[in-house]
Amino acid sequence: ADMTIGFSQIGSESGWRAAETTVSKAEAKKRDITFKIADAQQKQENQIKAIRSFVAQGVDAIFLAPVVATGWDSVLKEAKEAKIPVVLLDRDIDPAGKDLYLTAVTSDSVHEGKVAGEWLVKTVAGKPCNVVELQGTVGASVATNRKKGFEDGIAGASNVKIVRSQTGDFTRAKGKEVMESFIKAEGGGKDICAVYAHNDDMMVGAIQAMKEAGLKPGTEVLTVSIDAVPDIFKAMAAGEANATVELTPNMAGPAFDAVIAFKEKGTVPPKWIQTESKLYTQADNPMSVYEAKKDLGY
Amino acid sequence: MALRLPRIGTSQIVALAVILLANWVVSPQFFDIRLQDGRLFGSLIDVLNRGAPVALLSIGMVLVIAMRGIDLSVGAVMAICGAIAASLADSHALPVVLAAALGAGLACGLWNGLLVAVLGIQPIVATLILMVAGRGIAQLITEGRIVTFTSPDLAFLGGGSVLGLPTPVVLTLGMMALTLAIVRGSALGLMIEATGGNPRASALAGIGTRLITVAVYMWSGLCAALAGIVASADILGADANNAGLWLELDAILAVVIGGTSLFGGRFSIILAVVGALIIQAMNTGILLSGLPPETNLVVKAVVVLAVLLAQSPRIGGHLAGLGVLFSRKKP
Amino acid sequence: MIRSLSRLTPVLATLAVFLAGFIACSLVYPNFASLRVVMNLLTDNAFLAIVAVGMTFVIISGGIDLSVGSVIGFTTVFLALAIERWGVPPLMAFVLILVICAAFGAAMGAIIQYFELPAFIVTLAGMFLARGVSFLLSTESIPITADLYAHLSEHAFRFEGGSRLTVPAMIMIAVVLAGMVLLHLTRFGANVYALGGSRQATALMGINVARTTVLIYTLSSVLAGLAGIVFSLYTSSGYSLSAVGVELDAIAAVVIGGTLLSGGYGFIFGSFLGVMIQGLIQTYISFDGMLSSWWAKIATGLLLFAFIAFQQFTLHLARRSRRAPAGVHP
Amino acid sequence: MALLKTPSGRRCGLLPQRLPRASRPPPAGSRRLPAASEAAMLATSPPAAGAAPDLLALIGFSKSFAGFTALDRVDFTLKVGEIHALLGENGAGKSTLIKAMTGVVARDAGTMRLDGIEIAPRSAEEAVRAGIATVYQEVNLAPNLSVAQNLFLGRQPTRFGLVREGEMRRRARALLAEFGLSIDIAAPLESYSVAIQHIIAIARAVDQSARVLILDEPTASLDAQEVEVLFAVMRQLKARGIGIVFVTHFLDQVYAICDRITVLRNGRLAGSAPVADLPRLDLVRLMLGRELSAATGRRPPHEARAPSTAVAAFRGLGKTGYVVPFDLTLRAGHVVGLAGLLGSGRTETVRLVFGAERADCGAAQVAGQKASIGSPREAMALGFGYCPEERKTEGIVAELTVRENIVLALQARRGALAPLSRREQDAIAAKFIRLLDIRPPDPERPIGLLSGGNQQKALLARWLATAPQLLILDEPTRGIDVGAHAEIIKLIRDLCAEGMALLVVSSELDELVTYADEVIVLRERAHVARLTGAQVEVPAILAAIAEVPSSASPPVRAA
Ligand SMILES: Nc1ncnc2c1ncn2[C@@H]1O[C@H](COP(=O)(O)OP(=O)(O)OP(=O)(O)O)[C@@H](O)[C@H]1O
Ligand SMILES: Nc1ncnc2c1ncn2[C@@H]1O[C@H](COP(=O)(O)OP(=O)(O)OP(=O)(O)O)[C@@H](O)[C@H]1O
Ligand SMILES: [Mg+2]
Ligand SMILES: [Mg+2]
Repeated sequence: ADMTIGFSQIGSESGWRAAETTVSKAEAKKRDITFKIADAQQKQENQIKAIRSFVAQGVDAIFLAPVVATGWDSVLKEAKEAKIPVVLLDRDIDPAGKDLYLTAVTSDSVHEGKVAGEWLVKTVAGKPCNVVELQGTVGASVATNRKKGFEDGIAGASNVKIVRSQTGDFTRAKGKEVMESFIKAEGGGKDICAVYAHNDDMMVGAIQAMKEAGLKPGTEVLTVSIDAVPDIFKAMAAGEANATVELTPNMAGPAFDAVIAFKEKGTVPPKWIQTESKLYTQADNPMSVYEAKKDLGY
Repeated sequence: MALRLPRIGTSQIVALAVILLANWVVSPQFFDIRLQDGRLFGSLIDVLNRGAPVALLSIGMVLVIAMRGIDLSVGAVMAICGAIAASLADSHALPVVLAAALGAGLACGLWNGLLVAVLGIQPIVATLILMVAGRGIAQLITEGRIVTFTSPDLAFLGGGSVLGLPTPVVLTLGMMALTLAIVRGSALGLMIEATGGNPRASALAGIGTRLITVAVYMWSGLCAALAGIVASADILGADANNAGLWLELDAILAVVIGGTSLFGGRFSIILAVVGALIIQAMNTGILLSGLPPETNLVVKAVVVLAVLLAQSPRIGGHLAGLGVLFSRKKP
Repeated sequence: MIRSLSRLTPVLATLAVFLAGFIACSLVYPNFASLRVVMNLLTDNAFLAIVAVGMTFVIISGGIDLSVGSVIGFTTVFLALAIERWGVPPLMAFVLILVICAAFGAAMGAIIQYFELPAFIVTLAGMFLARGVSFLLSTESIPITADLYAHLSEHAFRFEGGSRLTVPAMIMIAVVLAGMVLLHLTRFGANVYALGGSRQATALMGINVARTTVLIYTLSSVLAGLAGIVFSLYTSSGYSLSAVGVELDAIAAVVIGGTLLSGGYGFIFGSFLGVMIQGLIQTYISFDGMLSSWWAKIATGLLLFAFIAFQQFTLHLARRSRRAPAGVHP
Repeated sequence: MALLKTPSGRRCGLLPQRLPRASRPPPAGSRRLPAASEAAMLATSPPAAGAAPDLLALIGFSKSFAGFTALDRVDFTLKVGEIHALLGENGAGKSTLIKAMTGVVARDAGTMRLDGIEIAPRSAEEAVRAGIATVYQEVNLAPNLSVAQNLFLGRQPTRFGLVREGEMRRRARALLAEFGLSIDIAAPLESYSVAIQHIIAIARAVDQSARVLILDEPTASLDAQEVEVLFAVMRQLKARGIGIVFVTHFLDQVYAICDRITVLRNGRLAGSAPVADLPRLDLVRLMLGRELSAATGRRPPHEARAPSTAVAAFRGLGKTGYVVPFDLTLRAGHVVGLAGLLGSGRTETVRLVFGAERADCGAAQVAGQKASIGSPREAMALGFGYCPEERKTEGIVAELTVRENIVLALQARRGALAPLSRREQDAIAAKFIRLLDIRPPDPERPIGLLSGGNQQKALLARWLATAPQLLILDEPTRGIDVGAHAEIIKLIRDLCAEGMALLVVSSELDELVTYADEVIVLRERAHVARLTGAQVEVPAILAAIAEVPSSASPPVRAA
């Protein structure tokens, strides 16, 4: 299709984000779309600026991966006034703005957390289990939601209990540092039954910390995390990680299709195109998933 | 800034001790240390080990600040050098990897130094350029991914141990000793303090202020490179997006807690490192405390203020000694 | 007279650099040279420019204020909670937050003054504190639905082609003008410059240095609070992570605008231009849009370098051409 | 018309020669009486000391700094309409007493009454409000503000809260006109020399003074004409009943204007008496606690000296807009003096010679070899040394110790990689502290804590320590006390005898002629006359300075 689409991307804070960018570009290329990406470096104001400038440039559609749920009304109104359809990727915005965008291609991060929690409850099968939680960045909506979802997931099981919860800022280094102190604080880690991390990167760091402390992640300590980045599959293949919930980096593909259909045929897509939150465990042949994913730009 | 008699650093040491004691209160096993696989293991060791990157940065930063400069780019330089090290680690021998990463750090420092000393750009903006662009360069190297490696040689620099101490701690001590030897063993220390104290007078006294400025920024780049290598080695991969993020502020904080004025002049490398340990001890304490993460920053703010107030000339009685008689004029 | 004019040179150089940059961008992208882009520059950077005005006072006085970004974040969260949850009328909430910010700034100024501590660290602690308190208030982003907000964000002077001079932009322009008056035309402003020139001399001249210092940080925090109000208008919401790192942007803008970080020299208008130059760089990059996120960062750095190098060069030329022939001293 | 740094007569009782000055009426009497008789005359003239009531009374002022006693139970009284000299050697505690009076330094003990009412100002601000205006020793103005702002900072005329810029400038011009100064008052203060900055500081204080005016070494960088103007103003204030405390190292000035003298020695009150009761020799003895060695005599006749080898020779050295190209030859064992008005280009000349400013034309020969001097480092490598005029901004590194300040240049010449051992540093510092009598003799004290005169001595030591072939001194005796003054002049002679070449800028012409073999006179940034041998006499120098300038307005300022 001969069109220009602007994408206000949050930033490049993680491997998953990089993969989303790479995959989106590839998907755009497949469809012959001129794809402009503005990296907001985690700042809402930059995203607003980027959207304004896309409007000023007169693009055909705008993709937005909102860094935060609120505060988009006025800028999206501007886009609407300029008759440019907006598609949300990856995260939803505040309900008040429903009529301001065409559709949202997102996963449900509360659901992701819930899948992880349910897996843990099922796996420990009634045995008492002390969980330590590595949260994402304080205040990030994904972190809040994944925490909430996980708590929902374990709500029914009184044997599963979160004993410690700190932020690891979604990074490997902080994940490792925080896990180190969890191990110290929980009697050398003997009392820890499972680790739940809001993303795989923190889990990879935590696995290292456990190994260095002489613990055996994957067997002595269960792990469950979210995102399904290639490195966690390597760890699963090595028996050091147990489960991850996939967040697909291909949000742009369905979004492109929706926009093209809308522009060319006037088809109004559903308000929410939900992506799958697939659970992977050691039983899912992790090495082959790793091979499949490793070149996606994570 | 008022002139004072030379500082001895008691207040910093006391602050560190108090924070360590507070950690012990929130976490009774804080001082427990055990030997495991020939490596010391315990919260106290964690403080040293996790404090290593900021301590390394502060060793370079203290010299830059003593020269009336500031280096905002260290975090980005860490990311660049860590990325280089990680991407070369599996295909090249360790010396090559180190040479490339450290060389990149020196080059970054050279760029900063030239902007400051030759083009005369104010240090904060001059280094801001690399702070912004540098992270981009690091991401360019890793293409935004986390580049992992398996080379045990490089991994040793992060996770290994020498005589029971984690390698990062040993590297930091080594860098500190080397820097001290160079700076205090030669007249460079005096020249840096003189230039920071009064650049015009120092230039007229025949000190090659430009050359020293460039050298000092390069040293800061080198320290940042080493910190970057350590950080990469630690997580067996280079996370160009997050490595060293905001660490420049921690390094500056460490230097200032260490008693060096942001207006240049007298400096202490050892106290800057103590400053870095104070910050890390506080961070570790927060992690051990089990408080919800929302409170982290409030606790941090309170502790930083308390440490500073303890150092204030008004409160640290004996340090107050001399009043405000003469002060240095700013340029 | 020539000597006094020469103090304006850095600002003139910055202005020249900005205009040159704008023209260059317009040559590359035909859509660039539009009123819309100019108005967007004003609106999008309104909160930054407001903070930069306060920061200019602080930096000219020889200090620095790292807390402003967090104060903005705190302000948005406070406003959202006050208006949405506690039912405070918006205007009342504005007054309340400005008073809180004033107290916060005054406290920082007092600590800096009475305990003789470096501003950098005191305001860094302030930065932690303000951000930390906003986390404690709420880690979620809260939409503000009050009518006033909807009304204010609708309200704007509209021009041809859909460009608008919005309320945030108008507030910003007013703040810049008021800042210029306060800094350049009042006793307080002269005291601020004097403090930056020599703190000790200012004290010896019989100026109440303590009061001036406290006022400066109060002003900076109040303006940060105002910027927070503008930011909340801009996004109609409150969020504890908003405006992270804005302090660095503001400092950079002030310094690019020709103010010396060591104090004593600088102009509000220069800082305004500094903000606009940064905005211009970002607009350019998003117009380009083909840069991957890392190339965008590298390009931002290089453009920043190009602007500063060009500014340095212009200043150099200006100084050279002003040098009088031998024997005729200006 | 030109303002002149006229010869002093300031110290040796020589008659000050006046130069024609169109815009200002010649002061009454073209001759001044010799100091002693003048003092006698003053003593008999009103107001009679003792008759007037006490204006300011200090009792038992003490102050110590970290164990060092700077003031020890000092009493001091100032009467209404009195000009009171506060004298003492460098480091005697004069400035400290003043700062204790105005609350800038918190005193350890002592009470203070103004008009019989006890006051205790805790800051300069409170002192000013109580009616005490002060000019501190180091120029304490904001260098970045305009002259006008500096004059009126904190008390600018305002309307609706806005500073009335025009009104302020008008008043500033009027105020400075009283001091014979007509400069661009919108320009930043730092674009003017210390001398002008000092006048501005004085003008500010005079304009503020309600009851008491304190002047700490106001005349150190002023020339005779300006001193005269200042004295006229002081007399007016005195007539209005204002009490003035006056600190100086120029004894002639004391006898010319003061009513009473208080002498401090080592932080103690050494004595206080009406001028008439304290003849010069007694005064010096009171200050030093000993006799003054007769060092200031005339040097041996010029003819006796054979021309020696040129250490350095400059041909056509100059820089556009800075100094007109000049020739200059400096010989071993010779002293070349530079004389001229304020702003005549003396400092500029020596900065070019030292490479502190890069010349854009001309050639240099050092020790017979062609040399290029593009920076102080290169100049030092060639064996040059330069002790700058502006001690605070270009000389001392305030927070470094005396020892570190002294070894700085020597260390820089050796290079960073050849550090002086601590032992060597201690030896050098000890040697010069002894040689120049730097007080307190503590090498480990931050130099910023020393008194002004002692800082100057330490700077001299910095360059002497490098044993240069050519030493450039810009106003080496500024702010130095009588005793040390003699020592420094003796030192210059000794250095010269040892074969060092010297280039000295000095505003004190009769001091200059005691050691200079050759004097170059500058005017409007050009070298206009060269006096050698028997021509090196004050009248001849004055004549050369006074030669009616070719262009209408002199640099920097016009009267
Ligand atoms: N803040 C301070 N800390 C320590 N010592 C000080 C301080 N201020 C002054 N002194 C010491 O007090 C003594 C008196 O100094 P002061 O400046 O009063 O001398 P002075 O009589 O004014 O000398 P000069 O004629 O050289 O100006 C000096 O020895 C000085 O070193
Ligand atoms: N380009 C300039 N712009 C502003 N001010 C200047 C400039 N050049 C010189 N001045 C000021 O004018 C002053 C007088 O000039 P100069 O140094 O040539 O005089 P001088 O003959 O050395 O007299 P003195 O040292 O007795 O003041 C300088 O000290 C400096 O402060
Ligand atoms: Mg004195
Ligand atoms: Mg001079």
